[in-house]
Amino acid sequence: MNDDLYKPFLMRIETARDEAPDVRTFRLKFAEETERAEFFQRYRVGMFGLYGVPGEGESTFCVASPPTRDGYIECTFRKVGRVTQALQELEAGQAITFRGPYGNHFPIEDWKGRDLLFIAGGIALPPMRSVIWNILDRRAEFGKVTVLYGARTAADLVYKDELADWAARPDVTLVTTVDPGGQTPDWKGKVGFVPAVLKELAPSAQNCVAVLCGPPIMIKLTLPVLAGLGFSAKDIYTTLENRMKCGVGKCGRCNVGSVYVCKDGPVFTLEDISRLPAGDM
Amino acid sequence: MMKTETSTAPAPAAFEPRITAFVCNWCTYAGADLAGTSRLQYASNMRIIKLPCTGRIDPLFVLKAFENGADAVLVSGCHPGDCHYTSGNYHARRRWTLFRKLLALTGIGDDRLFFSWVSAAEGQKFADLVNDVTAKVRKAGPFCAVHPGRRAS
Amino acid sequence: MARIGVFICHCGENIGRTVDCAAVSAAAAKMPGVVVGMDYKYMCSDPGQQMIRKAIIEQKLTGVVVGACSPRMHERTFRAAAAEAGLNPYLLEMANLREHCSWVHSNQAEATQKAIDLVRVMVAKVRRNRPLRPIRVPVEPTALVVGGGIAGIQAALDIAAGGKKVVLVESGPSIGGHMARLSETFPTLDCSQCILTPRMVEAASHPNITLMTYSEVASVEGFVGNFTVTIRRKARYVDPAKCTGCGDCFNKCPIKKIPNEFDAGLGLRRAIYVPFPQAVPNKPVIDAAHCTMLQKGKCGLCAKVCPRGAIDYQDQDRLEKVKVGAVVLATGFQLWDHAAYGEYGGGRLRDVIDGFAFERLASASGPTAGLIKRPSDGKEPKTVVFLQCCGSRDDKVGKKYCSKICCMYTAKHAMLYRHKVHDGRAVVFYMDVRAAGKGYEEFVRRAIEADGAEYVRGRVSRITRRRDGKLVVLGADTLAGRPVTIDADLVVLADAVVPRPGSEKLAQLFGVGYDQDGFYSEAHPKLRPVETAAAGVFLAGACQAPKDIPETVSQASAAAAKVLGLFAKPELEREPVIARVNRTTCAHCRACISACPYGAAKDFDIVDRAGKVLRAVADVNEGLCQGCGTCASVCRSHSVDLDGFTDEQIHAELNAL
Amino acid sequence: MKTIETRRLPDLAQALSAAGYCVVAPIEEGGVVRFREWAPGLAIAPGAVPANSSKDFLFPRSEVVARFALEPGGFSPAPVERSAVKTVVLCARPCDAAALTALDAVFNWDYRDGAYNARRQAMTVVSLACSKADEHCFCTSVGGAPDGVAGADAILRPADGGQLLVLDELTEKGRALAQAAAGTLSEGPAALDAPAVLPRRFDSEAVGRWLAANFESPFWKEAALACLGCGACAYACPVCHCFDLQDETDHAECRRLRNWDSCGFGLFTLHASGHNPRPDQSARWRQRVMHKFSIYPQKFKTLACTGCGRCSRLCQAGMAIAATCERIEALGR
Amino acid sequence: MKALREAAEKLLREKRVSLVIGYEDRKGRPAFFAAKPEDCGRLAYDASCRQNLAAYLGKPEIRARLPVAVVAPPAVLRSIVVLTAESQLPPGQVLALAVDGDSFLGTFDAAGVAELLRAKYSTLAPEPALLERVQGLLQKSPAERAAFWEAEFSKCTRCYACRAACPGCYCSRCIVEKNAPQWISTAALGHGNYTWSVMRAFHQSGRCTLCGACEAACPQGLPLMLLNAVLDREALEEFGSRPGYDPEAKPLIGSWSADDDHSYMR
Repeated sequence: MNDDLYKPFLMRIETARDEAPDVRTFRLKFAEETERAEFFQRYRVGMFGLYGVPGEGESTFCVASPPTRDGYIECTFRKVGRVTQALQELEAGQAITFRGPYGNHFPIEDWKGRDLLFIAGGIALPPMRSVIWNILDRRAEFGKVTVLYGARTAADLVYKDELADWAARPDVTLVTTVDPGGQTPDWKGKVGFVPAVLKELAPSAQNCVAVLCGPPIMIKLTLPVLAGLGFSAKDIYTTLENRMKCGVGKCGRCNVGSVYVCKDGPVFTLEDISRLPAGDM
Repeated sequence: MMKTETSTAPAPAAFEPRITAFVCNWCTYAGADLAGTSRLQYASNMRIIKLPCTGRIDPLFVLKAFENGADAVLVSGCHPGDCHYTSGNYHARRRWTLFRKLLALTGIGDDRLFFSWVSAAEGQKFADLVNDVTAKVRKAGPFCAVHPGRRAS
Repeated sequence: MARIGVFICHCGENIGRTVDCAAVSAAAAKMPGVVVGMDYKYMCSDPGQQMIRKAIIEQKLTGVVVGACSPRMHERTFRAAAAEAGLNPYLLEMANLREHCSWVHSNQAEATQKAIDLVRVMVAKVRRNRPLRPIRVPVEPTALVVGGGIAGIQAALDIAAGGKKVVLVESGPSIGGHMARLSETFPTLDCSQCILTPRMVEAASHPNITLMTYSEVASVEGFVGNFTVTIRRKARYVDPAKCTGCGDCFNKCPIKKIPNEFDAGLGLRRAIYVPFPQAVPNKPVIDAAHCTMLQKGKCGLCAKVCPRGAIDYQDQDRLEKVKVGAVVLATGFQLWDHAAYGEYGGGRLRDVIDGFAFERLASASGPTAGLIKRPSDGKEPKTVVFLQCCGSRDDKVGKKYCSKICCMYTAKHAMLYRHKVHDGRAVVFYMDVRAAGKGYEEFVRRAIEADGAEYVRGRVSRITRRRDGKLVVLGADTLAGRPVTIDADLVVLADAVVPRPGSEKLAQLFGVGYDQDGFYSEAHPKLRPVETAAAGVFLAGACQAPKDIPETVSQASAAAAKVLGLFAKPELEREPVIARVNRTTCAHCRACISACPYGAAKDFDIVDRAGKVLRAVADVNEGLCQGCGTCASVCRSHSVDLDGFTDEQIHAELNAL
Repeated sequence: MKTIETRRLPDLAQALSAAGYCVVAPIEEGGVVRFREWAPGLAIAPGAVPANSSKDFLFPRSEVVARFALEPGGFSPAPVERSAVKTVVLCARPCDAAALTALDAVFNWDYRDGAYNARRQAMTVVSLACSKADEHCFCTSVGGAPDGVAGADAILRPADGGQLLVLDELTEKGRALAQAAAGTLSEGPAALDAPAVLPRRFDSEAVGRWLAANFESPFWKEAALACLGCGACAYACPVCHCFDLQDETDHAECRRLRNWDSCGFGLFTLHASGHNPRPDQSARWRQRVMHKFSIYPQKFKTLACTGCGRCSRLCQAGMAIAATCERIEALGR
Repeated sequence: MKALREAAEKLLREKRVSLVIGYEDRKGRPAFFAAKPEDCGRLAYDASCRQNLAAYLGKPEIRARLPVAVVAPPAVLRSIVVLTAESQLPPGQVLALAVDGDSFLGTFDAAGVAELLRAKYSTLAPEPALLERVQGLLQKSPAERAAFWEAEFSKCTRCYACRAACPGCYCSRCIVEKNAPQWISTAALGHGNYTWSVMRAFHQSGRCTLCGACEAACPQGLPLMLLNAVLDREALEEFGSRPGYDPEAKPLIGSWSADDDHSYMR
């Protein structure tokens, strides 16, 4: 393996599309077949990469496409800082630097035959989207699939086309919701905060795995609802989004308790997380 | 003296200084315009960065210019009392009085860092200034050869 | 992603002769972010502008650099063209390839290289430009005029005639100012009050003018279009609503021997008084310092005699707020105190008087009913010496500048004196006679030739009082080259014109600059003589520099025109080059607040939902900020930035060099 | 025994230099002793604990890790030269040498850092046993010793009251070095000086146990009050290895640099969103102590502290990690 | 020493402050935080105290615990006045336990500090030795000066101990931490090190009390005081600036006078 840890490879933006205000999705193509092959040999859903613009730096976010679609990768990100700002300004045809895939992954092989409940808020759908697509591409191996996705306003929902696809599928239950006041006149989903909608939905915890990603306040308020529904801490998965620089367990930045999120994460069960110092996340 | 005609080494290219100038929009920039309108000829080594007022010029800009390879820096604005913003140049003046002493201590002296007041009417002064500064810097030599503030290549 | 278009203008041969424009546009086309590089004979021509507009639309440009003449020449032109094509005009920048390059260099290689560099710098900058919107400020269409002299009256009347509301504030009990004190005016010898009082009355009765006499500006908030000015209404102790101006009170007031300021101390007034018979409003005020009722609680006579019960000894200063969109400062002048000249008696010689005192002596409504009588003994002076440049053009004791009006009014005084005292001798000491005005020189000639004023070129070195009451004036006739001694009965000093006391404080309230002598600074001495550095604050009259009446009135009308121009639109539009504070990182060291020339940087409290102050930071008032950027450069953490010249832009420009 | 007179250390340096080594040694300059490249004429100050640690020569404070040529409309990668000069660190403290094994762990626990390893392979460490210790030293509390050999390729031991140094080769690299320097070494008897006596101040395992259980203890708020949040401790520490990646550009080139960083800086964990999981200095000081005595041992089976005492010796505010550990141990009792 | 301890103890006992920031009675005289009256016995002061404790007044942890008292020799007293002038100390929330040499001078509020300084320390001047070092350096050629600083700045590791030590460095986001744009390189290499130290010194213009804490804190022993001293001298000579005496003072950089020198302007 290449031990030049910080040497990225180049990827070309095949398509770029705006998802929501300040949120953009790239489909990236590998410049070299060897790089593509090596990537997909290692890539599992939940892993992340470091996307860079020379002169600005690198930014960490998940790979939002599944390994079952191995000609490209997709990523979706929001403009929050210097690097993501620079990335937003890029268009199809231009190149970025990429390192990855890094980190651990969702253990979907262990989930075969089980029901799956995905709960996402705002820009936290992308980490889950790769999982959902992966599951849907191997639909027969899994039980019921339920997706509960909420955002502040209808405009803030990402992957609007795909949501429509999922909604149309008989083998997926999709529930979308927006915060009160965030609906448009033609809004057909629910209006309300994710925890309340989850309570109303009341999915069964029986043989079910929950994947939960979203802003800290949503997670905080949703966990008791899941517990109330009977989900155990080891069946609830989430991803941590600590600040990272190296991605390879060296630079120390993402260290929380005894884990390096970039290496030991970003995917954790609630049980794992309960062992980490809450005051450090 | 050795015979020069036998030398095969190419003559080193004459040193052409790179000079960065920070000027205010209302006086020195206009003074440079006037030099142009008057067709006054001067050395082509200076590149102007236009700002609204000398008051806007942070000393960091000067250090950045040196770091990026400028051999000298000129700061020029309105004469005292003429500032379009009434007192931006007074603020600047006080800043430069201190800053130039600090830079002098670190080896950036009067042959690298220049200050002037050039009004919108002083096209000739601007042209003379550029020529004079260029001549001085030519004599002082390349900045990058000698200073910790340069960018390491 | 940046999609920059670069357009290089040949300017006919002007740029193209020295700069290889095609090479520049070709080099530009390879610069990062550039998608179009073109050159053309005349970019500013219609086809040139059309090229730019077309490229903006077809190439979906996100920024434009025009390499042409100075932005001072055509930046507006090209920005307007960009706006027509739907590009925010502030996403266009110009590289100055003509004035700064082709016209000043003759070596084509060097000039071309420089042109490429200049374009590269602007491309780097424009990539960091952000769309800006002109700042719109709603305008309150009411003007404040400070000062009720002829300047303020004229400005107020003109604004009112233009259909806008005016608040006219005067610190004294009456409007009228110095002009009301003059006997006749040069060069026509019109009766001053005859031409002034109708205007005073008009100002008081005009439906668009609110008159606030005996009032002062206490504080000012806000900015052009939106000032909130607090006016201190000084206690009059007479309710003007009840008072009919009958005069019973001041006729009965027992405190009689107060020198009347209006008469330069030559006449007397009571403790309750109107300053002069034609005062507007013609309602008395009580001079609290002299009123025994107010000082000691004894008397109360005026209240007893007032048929309307208008006297109110409990009256107090009141503060009143007015919202105005523009301000005219017309605070006028006063005469310099010649007491500083010990050699002229140091102010102790009663028969050495200033010009205003002479005006009052000559005035038909004055303390002597227009008879020239000297103050010490009331006798008619037979020899009067007039001394010009007293305190003017003297940077040792007095003022460096020429007071401009003294030559003329001294000629007038000499003339008036000779008209009234036919056997009297009028001697004028002068340095030069400056009579540059319509009919002025003729007027002075008339004083000398027709009215026999004796003009002596020279200075007076000493004035002493002899035991017999004569004033011995020791001077020099520099034309004859000999000393002159004159036994005079009265000496009139043409004291220098200086700003009113308190004018500096007022300037500070409005953020207006003033010079070392205290005269208000105009925004530009030639081209913006009516404006000040504070947007929306204009100047009229002698507060800006010594002026005579016609000049004062002209400037007042000019100020009124400026105000009406400002009020012509409901909103103001301003260049969006203004500073912004990053409140997250501001440490509130207040350096920017100290540095801002306009008082635009201010303290700002960040509060939580309950209104509790979490911390203080600096903030910039968009209305006041003029965009110099001084605040940004004194900010150590770079928490202040300047739109149009941001840190990001300058950093990019420097990295492109 | 292979010996060399202490005063002849420069001769040893000269010999190694002649043999192709880049010699790094403690050298005094302006009142501060620091490890730096030795050059002929420079005196070696063997007695001192230098202000910097030998990690500087494995993990430099700033290093280019990637390079890009900037071009119109994009960029292309440019090669980065990996420099691994044959280096000897002469008179390293035993605590410096011991730190290398701790550093090896993090740079190789999963992804292997090639640049680090190349330099590590090219480096020979000749430590110098300590015959005295100061109040900041505490190697014996963290598994080390004044004459410990962990991480060293060879060790010099003072003898004859400091007049002589006795060289023991410990590894192949050490033997190669001894060979290269043979000309300056003598063979003969010497009376080894006693190593410094340094009583153990705390039980690092007990400290680790308390730390693992007391993340939320009010102790931290009070213990960190004096910390001013600079990086002096981390940068002097032979084991601290946190870093940042930063791009720097001029108009022609971008260099991606790996720069030292410290968990003591407020910026270290600050998210772009403004959220900071470690919002105050107590959280950052806690991270520093926890990482050294709890997290690192859990993860890499070695403490991230070798007791060199540099952090406390250099701390302007008197923050002393050993004293903190003593207090923690007392709290755990 | 006894008087200092008693005064500190009294403040805590009477709950006038929640914390006394002082120097501890042990080797190196490190910072010490007395929160209880009985802690005050550990306070000490002597000439070996190098830290400027006013640096703590900018820390959020300390601001959260106001009111506090600070043990303050003259340079620290001046820092308190500078911080007051820059609106960094909420009125009445910081008391100074003024010390000088062996004497304890009393407990003062911000106004009292300024009064004490004017009365007793109006003639504080930089150490002659420091000025001599500046002079010595200025006598060298520009190239020698550059070489001198090249050698010095090459040692800088960018640990920012200088910044942490300085009471004037209270920005919550230092300029070097601003990344858009990144004006000052964070790499510990020549130009970034140079720009960092030069700008940090410049940012103290008219604010530095020459307390020496930055230089004392520098693990690499960089002669940072040379930079501060040259600015201090220039500010005094040109503008009569004496930082730390007037709690109402306008910032030197951020004010101006029509009489300021510009003889160097062409």
